[in-house]
Amino acid sequence: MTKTGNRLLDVKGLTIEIETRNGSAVVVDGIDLHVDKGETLGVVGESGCGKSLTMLSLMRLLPNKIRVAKGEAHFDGRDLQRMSNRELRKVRGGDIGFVFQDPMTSLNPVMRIGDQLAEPLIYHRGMGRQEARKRAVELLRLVGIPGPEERIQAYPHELSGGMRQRVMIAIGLACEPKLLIADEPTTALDVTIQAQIVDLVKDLREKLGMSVVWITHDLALIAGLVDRVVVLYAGTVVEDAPVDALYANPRHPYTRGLLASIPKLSDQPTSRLNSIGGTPPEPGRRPQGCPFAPRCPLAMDICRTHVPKLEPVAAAGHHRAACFAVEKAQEAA
Amino acid sequence: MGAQPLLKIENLVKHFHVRLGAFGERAATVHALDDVSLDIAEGETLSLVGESGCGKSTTGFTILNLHRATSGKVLYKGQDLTALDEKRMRPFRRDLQIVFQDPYSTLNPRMTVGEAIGEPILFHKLATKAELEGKVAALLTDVGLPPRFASRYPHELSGGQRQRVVIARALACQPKFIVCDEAISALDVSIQAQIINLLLDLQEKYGLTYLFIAHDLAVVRHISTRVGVMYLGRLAELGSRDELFQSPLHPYTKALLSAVPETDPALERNRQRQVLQGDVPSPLAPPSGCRFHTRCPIAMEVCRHKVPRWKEARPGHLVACHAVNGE
Amino acid sequence: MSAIQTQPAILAEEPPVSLWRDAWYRLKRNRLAIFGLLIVALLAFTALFGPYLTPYDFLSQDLAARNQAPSLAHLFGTDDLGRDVFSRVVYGTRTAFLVAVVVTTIALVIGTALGAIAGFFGNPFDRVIMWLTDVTMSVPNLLLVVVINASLKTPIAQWMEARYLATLNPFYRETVWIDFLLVFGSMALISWPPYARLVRAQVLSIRSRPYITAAQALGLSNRIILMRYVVPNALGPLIVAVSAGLGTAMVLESAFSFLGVGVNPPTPSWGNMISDGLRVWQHYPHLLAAPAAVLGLASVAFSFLGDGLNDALNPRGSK
Amino acid sequence: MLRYIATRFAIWIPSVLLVMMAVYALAFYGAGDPIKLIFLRAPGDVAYNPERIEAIRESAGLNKPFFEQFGYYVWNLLQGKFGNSLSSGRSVWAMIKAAAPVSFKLALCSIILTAVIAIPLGMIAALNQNRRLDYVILGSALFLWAIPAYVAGPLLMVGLIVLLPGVNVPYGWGGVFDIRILLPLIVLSFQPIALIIRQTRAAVIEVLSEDFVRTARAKGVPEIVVALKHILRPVLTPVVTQLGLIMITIVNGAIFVELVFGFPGLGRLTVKALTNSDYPVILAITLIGSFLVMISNLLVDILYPLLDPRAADLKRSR
Repeated sequence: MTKTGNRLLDVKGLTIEIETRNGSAVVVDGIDLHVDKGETLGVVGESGCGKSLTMLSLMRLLPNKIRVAKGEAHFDGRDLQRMSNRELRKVRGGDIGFVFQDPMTSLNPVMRIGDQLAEPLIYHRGMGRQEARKRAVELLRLVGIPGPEERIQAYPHELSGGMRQRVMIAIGLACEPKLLIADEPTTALDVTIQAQIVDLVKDLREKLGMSVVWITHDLALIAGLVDRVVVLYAGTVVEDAPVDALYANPRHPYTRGLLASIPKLSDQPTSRLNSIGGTPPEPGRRPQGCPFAPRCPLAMDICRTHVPKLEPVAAAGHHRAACFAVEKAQEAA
Repeated sequence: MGAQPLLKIENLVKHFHVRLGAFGERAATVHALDDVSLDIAEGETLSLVGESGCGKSTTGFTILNLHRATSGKVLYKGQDLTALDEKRMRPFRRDLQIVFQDPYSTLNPRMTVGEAIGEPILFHKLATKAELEGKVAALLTDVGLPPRFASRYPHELSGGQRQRVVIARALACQPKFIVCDEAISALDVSIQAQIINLLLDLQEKYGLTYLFIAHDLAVVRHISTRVGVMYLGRLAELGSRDELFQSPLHPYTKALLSAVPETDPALERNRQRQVLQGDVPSPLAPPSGCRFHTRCPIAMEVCRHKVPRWKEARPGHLVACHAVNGE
Repeated sequence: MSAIQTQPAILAEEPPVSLWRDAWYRLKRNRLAIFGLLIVALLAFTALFGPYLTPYDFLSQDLAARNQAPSLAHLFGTDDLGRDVFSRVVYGTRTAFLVAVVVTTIALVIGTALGAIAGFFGNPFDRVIMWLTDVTMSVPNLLLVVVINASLKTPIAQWMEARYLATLNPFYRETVWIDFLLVFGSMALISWPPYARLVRAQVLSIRSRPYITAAQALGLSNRIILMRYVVPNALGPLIVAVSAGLGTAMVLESAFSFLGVGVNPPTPSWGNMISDGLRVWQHYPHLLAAPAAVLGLASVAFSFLGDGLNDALNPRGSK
Repeated sequence: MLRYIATRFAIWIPSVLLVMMAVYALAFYGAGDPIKLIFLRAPGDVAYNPERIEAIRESAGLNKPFFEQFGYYVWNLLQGKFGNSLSSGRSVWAMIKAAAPVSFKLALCSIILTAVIAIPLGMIAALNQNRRLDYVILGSALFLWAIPAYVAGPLLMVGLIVLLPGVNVPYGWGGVFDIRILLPLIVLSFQPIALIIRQTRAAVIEVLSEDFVRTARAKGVPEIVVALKHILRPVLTPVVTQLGLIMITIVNGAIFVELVFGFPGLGRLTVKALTNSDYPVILAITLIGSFLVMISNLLVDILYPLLDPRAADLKRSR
C-alpha cells in the first residue's frame, strides 16, 4: 500500500443513490478509490457502472434526484463532502479541473470561448479582465490551438470538435490544478482526433506534473496513458491494479472478459470475438451477492449469496480484486 | 469473388442543399458523396471506415434509396434502384435491409417488440395473422432473446437487447443484404462483441451479405471480407482485409491504423504514432485536388490540383493517391 | 461462440409498461392535475345532467323573491328577476361546455387537416397554410370575433325572420341557435391556427426521427407509417393542446358573452351573468361572485389538468 | 439582413390586405346599409326618403361593386384618410389619434411590468424546482392565468374599497404616472405575467440540465454568476421572443380593462363603435391592432437570430 502522505484523493465507501418511482436505487455501492500525487489513474467501466457519477459526486455536481448516501472523499487531507459551499467552490476549477465528454454541449454556446476560459482565472486567481485574457491566449497556445489571439473571440460552434475539446482541456488546466478529472474526453471524437487529444494530455501531464483521472469505457485507449487502472462494474470496484499487471494478468473474470472482447490489430483475425454474455444489471435490480455472478463463467454458489470484498491478490503487489474465484482465475490463466 | 456482384455501385454522387446564415440567405452544397464506385459480392462483408463526415453512412442510405442519389447508379440484380420511385422500390426493400446506430431511436416507442417485428411480416404478407406469433418468437430466438420479450416496449430493454430487436426486425423481411450503419458504435464493449458474433452467426445461417459501416478499424478487421476507407465523400482505398491491414497504401489508411490503440501498455508507451494534424475540412467546401492533401504527411504539389485517379495498385486492391504508382 | 447462447440477465417479471400507462402513473402522482381532472369531470357531469339537478328552471321568475342573498332555498341567491342563480350557473356550465367542445372539435379538425397537409406535402401547401395561420394569428382575435358577431347577427336574424314569415316553420323562430352558430363559427375561425402549427411541427419532427426512416427501410406504405408511427407519437402533445384549448374556449365564450356579442340573454352564460352582475355588484355582490368564481374554477382546473398532462405525456429528461 | 426584412415586408403586405378585406367584407355584407344606419340614428325624425338616400349613395360611391369600393377605401387609406365616424361624424383618424396613445402607453407599461416581474419569478421557480417556492409561484401563475381581466378588475376594485375605506375608486385616465393606472395595469398584466413565468421556468429548467451549466459549476464560478451569466443569458432568447408574441394577449385584455376602468383608449373606442355599428372606426382599429401584432412578430423574427450567436451559423435546409 502506498503511504497516506502521498495521497491526493482518497475515496472511502462512497455510495450514491438515485430516486426512482419505486424508492431509491443504489447506483454506486461503497466504492474505495485513491489517486496519488503525480499519478494518472484510469477508471474503466461500461455505461451505467457509476464511473462518471463517482467523479461528479466529489464536486457535488450530481444531477437532480441523485445523491451521495454515505461515504467520504478526502482531497489533500480535507473532506470534500463536509466542505462548505464556499470552500468547495475554491476546489472546483482551482485544485481540481474537469474535462467533460461532449465538448459541444459542455461549452456555453452563447459565450465567447475567451470569456469562458477567463472565468476560472477571475474567480480563483483574482485576475483582472486584461490579465485573464492574456493568460487565456497562453492557455490556448498550450493546448495547441492555432491562432489563439483570434480564437478567444470565437463562439464554440465556430470550432471543430477536436478544437472544442482542446478548449475544454485549457479550461480544466487554467488554474494549474493538482488533479485533472477527464470524463470520457475522447468518446465524442473521431479516431484521429482522439489520438491527438490523448497525446496532448500525456504531454501536458509531464509538463505540469499534475495527477490525472481518466474515465473511459475503452481499455485499449488508456493502456499507454495511465499508471494504474480501476475497473468498475455495476457500481463496485472489481479490480484495482498497476497498468502493466492489469493488462498482463487480469484477475477478475469481468476484466478478463472485457479485455478479451476488445478486438486487436495485433492478433490473428478470427471471425468470432470472445464476449461476455448477458447485460449489466440495471440500478435497483442488482442481484444478490456478486453483481457479476449472473454473467460470470466461473460463478460458484457463494457468488450468488455473498458480496466479495476488494482484497489484495496473493503475492501481486498492489493488485487487488473483488472475486471469490480469484484463485481459480489464476489457474485458468 | 463471384462473377456477378450482388450490388454494383457506379459513380454514386450525393449532394445536400442547405441554407446558411441567420436568415438562411446563403445557399450551399454539402458534398456528402462524390463519385463512389464499388461492387459487393454475394455472401461477403464489405466494410466502410472513415471519420465522421466521410460519407460512409450516406453511402448506405443512398444505396437503399433512403436518400435520393444526385447522380450515379445502384444496380441490384440488374435493376437500377436510383431510378425507382418509392412504390416500385417496395419489393426491393424486402431484400435490402438496414440496422441503425442508435437502436432506441429507430424503434417506435409506442409499439411493443412483437408489433415492431410483426409489422413488416404482415405488411409484406410473409405470414398469416395466425402464424405471426410463432414467427416473431422464432425471430426473437434467432437473435438470442426469449420469446416473451414480444410483449415488452423498447424503453424497458437495454441497449444491446434493443439492437437485437432491430436486427430481428430487419431479418423479418428475409433480406439478402443488410446495411449495418454503425450498428455497434452506441453499445458497450462487452455488448459490441455479442452483437458482432450474432451478426456473423446470422450471416452463416441465412447467407447474408453485409455492408458494414464503422469507424473502429479493429472491429472491422474481425468481420470483413473486404474493407473500403473513405475520406470526405470519396473512397481512398479499397482492398481485401488482409491486404489493407498488412500493406495499406494510402497515407490516410496508414494514419487511421496508427491511431488505433492497443491493449498493451508497454507497446503503447513506446509506440511512435503517426498522428494526423488538424481537422477534417468541412464537406461544404472540400479541398481541391486530393481532398486529403491538407492533412497528408506526404502531400506533393500535384495533390493540390489534380484529383487522384481510382486505380488498381495490386490485383483487387484499389487506391486513389498520386504517391502510389498504379499496377 | 458459446456466448450467444447465454441468456440475457432476466428481468424481474413485471407487466410491460407502455408509454401511455407510464404517463398515467405520472399524472396520478401530480396532485394539482388530479384536482383539475376532478373539477373538469364534475363540470362535465353538471353540463350533461344539469337540467336534472337544478331545483328551478333557469327562466322561471319569482318576482316575490328578487335579489335574494344566498340561502338554502337558493344556493347562490336570486337575481333581479327572481331567477335562481344556482340553476342559471348550472345552465351556464352547459353553455360553456357546449361551446368549448364544439369549437375545439371544429378547430381541431381544421387545424389537424391543414397542419398535416402542410407538414406532409411541404411547399407550396406549407407556405400558403403557414401564411394563413400567421395572418389569422396576427389579427387580435377578440376583435375579429366581435366584429363577425356584430356584423352577421342582424342579417342572419333578418333572414330567419323572413323565412319564418314565409314558411311559418317554428324552427326559424328559435333564435338561440343564431347565437350559437355565430359563436361556434367565429371562435373556430380564430382557434384553429395553434392546432395547425402544432400538428405541422409534430409531423415535421416525427418525420425526421430515425424510426420513420426505419419504417421506410422496411418498405412500409405511407398510410401505415402515418397511422402506426406518426399519429400515435403526435397524440401526446395534441392531447395537451386540446385540454388547454377547451379551457381557453370556455374563457373566450364568456368574454364574448360579457361583451354582449356571444350567447345572449335569456340563455344563461357565465359571461352574460358576470356582465349583469357587474352592474349591481355594489349591492348584490353574489350576482357577480357566483358566475365569476365558477368561471375561474373551470379555467384553473383546465390549466392544472393541461400542465399535468404536459408533464406526464411529454416528460423532459427522463427518457 | 436587409433583404430578409424586405422579403418579410413583401409577405406582410398581402397579409394586411387579406385582413382588411375580410373586415371590409363583413362591414359591406353584414352591417346593412350605412346610409340607412345614419338616418336611423339621426336625431329627430328626418324624413326617410328613398330617393334622397339613393342620391346620397350615388354621390358617395356606395352603389359600386364590392371590389371597387374596397379599392377606393384602400386608396384613401394610403393617403392617410380613414374616413369619418358614422355616429359622431368626426374624423376617424382624429379619434384614433386621441385614443391610441392611452392604449399604447398602457401596453408598453404592461410589457415592461411583465418582463420585470415574470422573468425573475420564473427563474426563481425553476431554480427551486419541485420545492415549495416553485409550487407557490407556479400555482399563482396558473391562478392568474385563469382569471379573466373583466373578473379580476371589478373584484380588485371591490377589494380595494373594502380594505382601504376612503380610497377613491380608481377610475379614469391620468397618464402613465398617475396612481390610478396601477390597478388596471396589474389586471392587464395578469395573463402576460402568468405566461412569461411559465415560459421562463420551462426554459430555465431546460438550460439547467445542459452540460455547460455543469461546466460553469465545475469551474468554481459562484452560483449567482452561474445563474445570471450562464443560465439567464441563453434563456433570454426564447423569453424575449415570447414577450413580443404576447402583444396579442395585451391587445385583447386592453379592451376589457379600458372598459372596466374607464380609460379613453382604443379598447373603449372599440366597444363604443361596436354598439353603434360604426364600421369606419372598427375597420381602423382592427387594422391598427393587426399592425401592432404583426410588427411585434416581425421584430421578434429579426431579433431572434441576433440574440443567438449560434443562429448565425445554423443550417436551415429547405
